[in-house]
Amino acid sequence: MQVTRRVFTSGLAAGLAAPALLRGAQAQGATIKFGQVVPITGPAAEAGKYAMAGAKIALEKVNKAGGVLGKQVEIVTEDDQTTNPGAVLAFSKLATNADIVGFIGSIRSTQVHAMAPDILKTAKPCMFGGTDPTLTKLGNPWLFRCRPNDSYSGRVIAAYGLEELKLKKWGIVHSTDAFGTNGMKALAGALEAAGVKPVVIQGYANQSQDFTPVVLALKQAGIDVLGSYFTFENDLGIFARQLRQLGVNAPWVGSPSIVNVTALKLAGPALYNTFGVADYAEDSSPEAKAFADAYRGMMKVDPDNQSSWTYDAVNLLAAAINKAGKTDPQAVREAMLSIKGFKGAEGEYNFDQNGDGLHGYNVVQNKSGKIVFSKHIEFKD
Amino acid sequence: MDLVLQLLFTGIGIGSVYALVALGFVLIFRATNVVNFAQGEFSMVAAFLMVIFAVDLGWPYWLSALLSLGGMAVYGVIFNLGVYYPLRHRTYLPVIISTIGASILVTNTMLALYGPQPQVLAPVFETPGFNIGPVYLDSQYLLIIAVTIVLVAFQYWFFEHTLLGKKLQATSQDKEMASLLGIPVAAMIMITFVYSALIGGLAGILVAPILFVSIQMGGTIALKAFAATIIGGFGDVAGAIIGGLALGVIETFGAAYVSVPYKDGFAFLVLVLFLVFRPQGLFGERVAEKA
Amino acid sequence: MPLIECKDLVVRYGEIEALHGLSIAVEAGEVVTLLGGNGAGKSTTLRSISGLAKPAAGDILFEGQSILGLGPEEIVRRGIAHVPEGRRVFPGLSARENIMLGASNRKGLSKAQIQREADEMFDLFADIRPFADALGWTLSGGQQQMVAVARGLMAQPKLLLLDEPSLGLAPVIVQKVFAIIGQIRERGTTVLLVEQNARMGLSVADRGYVLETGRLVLTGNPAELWANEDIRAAYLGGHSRAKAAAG
Amino acid sequence: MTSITDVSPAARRTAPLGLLAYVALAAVAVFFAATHSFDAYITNILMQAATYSVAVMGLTVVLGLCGQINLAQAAFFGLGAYAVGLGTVDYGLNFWVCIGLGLVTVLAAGAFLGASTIRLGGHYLAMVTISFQQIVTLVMINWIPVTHGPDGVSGISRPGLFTTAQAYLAFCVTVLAVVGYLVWRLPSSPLGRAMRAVRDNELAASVAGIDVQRTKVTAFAICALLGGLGGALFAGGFAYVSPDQFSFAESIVFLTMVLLGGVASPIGAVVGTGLLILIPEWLRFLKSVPGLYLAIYGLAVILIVLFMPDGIWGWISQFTRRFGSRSGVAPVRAEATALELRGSSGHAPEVLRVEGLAKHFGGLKAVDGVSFSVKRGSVHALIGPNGSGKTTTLNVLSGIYAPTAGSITLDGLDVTNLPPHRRTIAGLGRTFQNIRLFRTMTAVENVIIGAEHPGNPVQKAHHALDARARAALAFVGLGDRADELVTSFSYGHQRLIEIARALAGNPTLLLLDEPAAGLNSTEKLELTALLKRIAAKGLTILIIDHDMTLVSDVAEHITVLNFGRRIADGDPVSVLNHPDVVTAYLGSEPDAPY
Repeated sequence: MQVTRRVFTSGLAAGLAAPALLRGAQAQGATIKFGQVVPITGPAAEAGKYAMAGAKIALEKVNKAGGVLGKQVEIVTEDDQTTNPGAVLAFSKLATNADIVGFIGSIRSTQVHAMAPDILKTAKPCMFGGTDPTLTKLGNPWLFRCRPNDSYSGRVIAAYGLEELKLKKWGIVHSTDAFGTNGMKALAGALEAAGVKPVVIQGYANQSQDFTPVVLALKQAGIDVLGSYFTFENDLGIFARQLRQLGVNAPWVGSPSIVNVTALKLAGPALYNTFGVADYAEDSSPEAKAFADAYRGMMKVDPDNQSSWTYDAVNLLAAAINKAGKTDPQAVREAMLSIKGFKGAEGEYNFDQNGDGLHGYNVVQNKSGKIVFSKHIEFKD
Repeated sequence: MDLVLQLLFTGIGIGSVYALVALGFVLIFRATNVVNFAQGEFSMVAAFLMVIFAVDLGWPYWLSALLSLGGMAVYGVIFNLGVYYPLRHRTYLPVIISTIGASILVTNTMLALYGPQPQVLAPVFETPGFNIGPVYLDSQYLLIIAVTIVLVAFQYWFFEHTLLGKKLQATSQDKEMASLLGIPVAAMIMITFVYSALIGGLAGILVAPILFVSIQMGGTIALKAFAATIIGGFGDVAGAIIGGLALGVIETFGAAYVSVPYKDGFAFLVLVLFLVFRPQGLFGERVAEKA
Repeated sequence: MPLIECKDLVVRYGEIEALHGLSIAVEAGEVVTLLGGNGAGKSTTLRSISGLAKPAAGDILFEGQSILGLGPEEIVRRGIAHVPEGRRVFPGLSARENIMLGASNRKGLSKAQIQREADEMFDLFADIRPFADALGWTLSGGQQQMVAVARGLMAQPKLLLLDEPSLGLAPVIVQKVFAIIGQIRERGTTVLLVEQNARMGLSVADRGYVLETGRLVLTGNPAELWANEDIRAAYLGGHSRAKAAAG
Repeated sequence: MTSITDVSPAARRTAPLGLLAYVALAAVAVFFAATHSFDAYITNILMQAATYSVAVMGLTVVLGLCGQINLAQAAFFGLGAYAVGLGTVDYGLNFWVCIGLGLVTVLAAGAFLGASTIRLGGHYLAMVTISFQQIVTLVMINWIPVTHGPDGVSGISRPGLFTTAQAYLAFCVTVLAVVGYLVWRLPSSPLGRAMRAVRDNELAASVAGIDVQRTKVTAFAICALLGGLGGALFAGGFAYVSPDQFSFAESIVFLTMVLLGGVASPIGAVVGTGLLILIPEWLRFLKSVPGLYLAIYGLAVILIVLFMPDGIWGWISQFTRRFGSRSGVAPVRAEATALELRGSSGHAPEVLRVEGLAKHFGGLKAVDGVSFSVKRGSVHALIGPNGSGKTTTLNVLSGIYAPTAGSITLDGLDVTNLPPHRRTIAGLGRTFQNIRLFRTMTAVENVIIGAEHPGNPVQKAHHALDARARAALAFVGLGDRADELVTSFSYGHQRLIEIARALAGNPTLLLLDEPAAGLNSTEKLELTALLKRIAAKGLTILIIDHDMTLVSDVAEHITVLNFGRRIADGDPVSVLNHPDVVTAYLGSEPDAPY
């Protein structure tokens, strides 16, 4: 069997190396390359399309403005198949390309976790969108987050509900996946810090077909405000419809998915008048507005946070390299950390030593299907 | 009590969907002795056809439904010829793998053709539902329950009161003897696949307005329908219906009174208990004792 | 021209050759019995005629035309009904439904017509009339045998193949089954019968063939065959005579 | 995947040479992995391929060798991975301790799953494994205090010696090579032979003295063990585990890997694993259309099932076997000694005593109160017309059916309620009316399985069993064809192999179920002579047959059944002339004269 293994290994090495060498030879030095790990297949393939579009818009903008270090920028993408092993392979494949000076990682926290050891080994900056707070506390100096982490979303939801809406009987609904569970912990923590204990917390598994038991539990607990963390839009759509059908009409402040385009399309009127925390809100700043116009021009749909963070990531990476004046990873990292007050589509970036760029959220409201900016809440810590 | 009634309604509604898909499983299993791991994709494909006809082309709902079901009939024929028929003389294992391959193929073809976004299909009725006392009845679920009842009645009439139904039964019980009587066995199996694709497709069309149309919708439902089939007994049509309804109700009440995140776990726990203590299902399968 | 004629049939099941060049013929209106011990090739002959077994060599002519290579569904449409060994009654269908399906080879019949004919069958098989709506698996062996024969007759065959109708039945039931075969013979249906119960088989036959390990060893009318010592040997072993004589 | 080809007998005979070649090649592969500097991408691919291959080899054992389906391999893989992940990260345990704990866990889980569901075959087993898979996934996601829930476990460390990716990869390849060797050699070990026997023919396996249930559970446990081992290595290799990596979809991937490569050999596992990891990588250029390459993958699965039933390796090895067979080394043959039979070692004058035996199937009384006894050293025949209950009686005697009533005493021991393999150990040997050999094995392997059961007083060393098997084959006249596959023998000779298999087990009573069925007249004469030779050695025989010539030639005593009851019993001449017997065979006088 070892014959097979050896043939297999060396054949593999040769087969994979050949095209890489060819590509390297023709393109060496002509452009600056960014690598992007993005889901093209699998359950998150849809989000992947948006993420690529956001990056592309930023890319065009950077190149039109003269590129990076005087060279045009190019983005190389790899499919992560919406799985963790897929993300690891996709990243390590990009990492073998020595021309790539920085990476755009994933919006899924578990994928960033999976890729983190390879990112550390590659030792080049990687911008990512996963919101698990622990990611920037791994001691991995190359991770830079382009979205506010979940500890902020939880605090913002709590702050908005308690201070703006003045409501105290909280119900929380969350997906039991990584995103939803962390979000729930952050929200419950923020509420408890303000001396409020949620009256009911309900988790659900992704791809549930029915939420009647969840809704009835909320109803029985007599909540007057609902906080939620939904991962997939179809779950959100089913839940929203059943919530309203079964007569729960309490104000609802949801995690970012509540205002994304697909959710609006799927849930329709069931989401009217809900609030959402949004790392991206079109009316929150002129930069956000500019991005929205560019995005609509290209994709013919409204932008959301799936695309805005990759837009910022590419801009930030380009800015940091330009600021450093070279592509040396250490220099780029230092340049990135020194960036202050960078105005992106998502908000104002001030990277802290952990690599967290944003420290607050927008709150928006769904007014009959239109997303209207309500308030920005920023934290100093 | 209100709570119980509300849960019961939802449980029966979702259980009806499981029952319809389970019915498709059972029919194919009885005719070919094979578990079709691509059964859920019947529902998914039909729902996508509905989106194409009713949403994209904007054709009337009834016409779109007819065309989608027509498409499913064709799909059933292709499925039989491509996935089952060439392997009919082999053991169950290659056929299982082949149906798994078909499931991957169809799911991803749909993704390639139609993109990854979940699609919205409007419900049949304008009114989303109404209250009877404290219980809210979703009109789409009511429709699903009604269609399930009609289909069960039709199924009963078709298998018990038509010659074709009898020939199908004969084929599933003893193919060689059926051929000796002049019953065209290959055609009977073809009809079974087409009928199964139609039932699965109908389930898909009905449930699409509730669960939305996505490439994963088939797999999620099929896994539960599987469990329903085991609970009801693999050889039994009535068992599939009751198994599906039972599963829907168990799941809903389990979620309400025990744990929501483990909702899917109840289905499989019940399944394991059945497999270990009553593998022949609720009603029992006549298993001849053989050397 | 014989109604059915097998010429030099050779049939193999994997390594075993079940028939080594068997030739037999049945004239229209005859009842012919195939006799022989276990493994003599009797059932294989019937299975070859009805298309279940594929001969490796030889030919089968039905009404002068070769039916070799046709599927069972086509052969029964041409008028050959096979009531196989073990009866093979559909367990999940009622006796009446089983019988009704016997007409599957006949085109253009209404369901009502088939139902009427099936009910007429219960005149011939009065014993199973009370069980018309009982499911196949609940019937006793004798009842199942009657259902199987009735089902075969529903095809209105020109040739009826009966394989071991007495198998596993108590003597009193065997008598009944053979009484029915006698009635079928009176209706003028041609019958090729395989029977282990030699005396019974010959009692209803015009002629008989005796097979031993895939070959024809004897042929003749029932009285001749019964008188022949070899038939005893075919069933009770070659040495039994000698030993019996010695004893 | 239905017709399971096997390592060719030639390959197994040349084991010492093969072993050398294997060790050499494995050493080269490990050396290559340890020294050649791959880039991170290729290291990751190789790491994934190596760890997955270990798990896929588990499926080679359970599916390829034992013929059982397992759709939960990803769950076992995940349990192993979590043991290492949680153990090293949360509890600060040593990596090796964690691997050990993980293996104990999966072994227990695998054995439990196997034992609780093993009586269910086919589809049901598939369903139970799917359910187990789903439950494991749900627990991983929801039991947050212990499993970290959906976050997964990150920062998993590697053992001290292998902290670099390169060294760890070399370690994984070494483990793969060792596991590959064991899986490669398993088929020719007693356990592997038992598994193959169970796969080829469960009934014959149990009658040859194999505990079918225990063998299946063992196969399941080994499969789980290798799944867990692969998972444990995976956790160290990628430093991060999360529940979505061990989902049902991954179990399907594992299954596809083994089927694609070929279930018959560990090479197939490696080939299949390698391809299924690489194909999506190679097809990345199709990514401009989402879903396209997975669609092609699905289509490929169907096409492989249709056109390459033995998988890619099975397909390739057809050619290697065709061209390589002539160069095989001459078989090393143990000296065929004379066959010793235990024969009449007991004391009671009756070897078998059957009293009031009944077996009812629903309302059908197949056997209805039969009593008879078989004298030591005699040849006893049990006859009767078709459907008289002979074969049912034999099946009750050998433990395939439980009797409705009555008792069976074998050589003084009450065996009425023993399972088939225990009866074989107690001294029963039998053959079947429809020959039941292990079709993928050679003649001598078939017979070795017959000799291997614990009740047989021969040495259990391989050469002793081999010698006994060859002696048994020589005794039936097939000594010089011992190393051929059984499928290459004629029907009559297959019968003789079956008899040799029973004889090799040293039975006190040999049950022969219609040994003359399907034989031509020459073969019948040979069989008669063989039975006389066996009888001459003093072995007691109970024979059922329709061939009266054979029966009257060899039997000293005949019992006749009809309608499940005994109608005559005595010496051949009087029994064959008994009026009831004549009637039973030739038919009663019809009512109406013709």
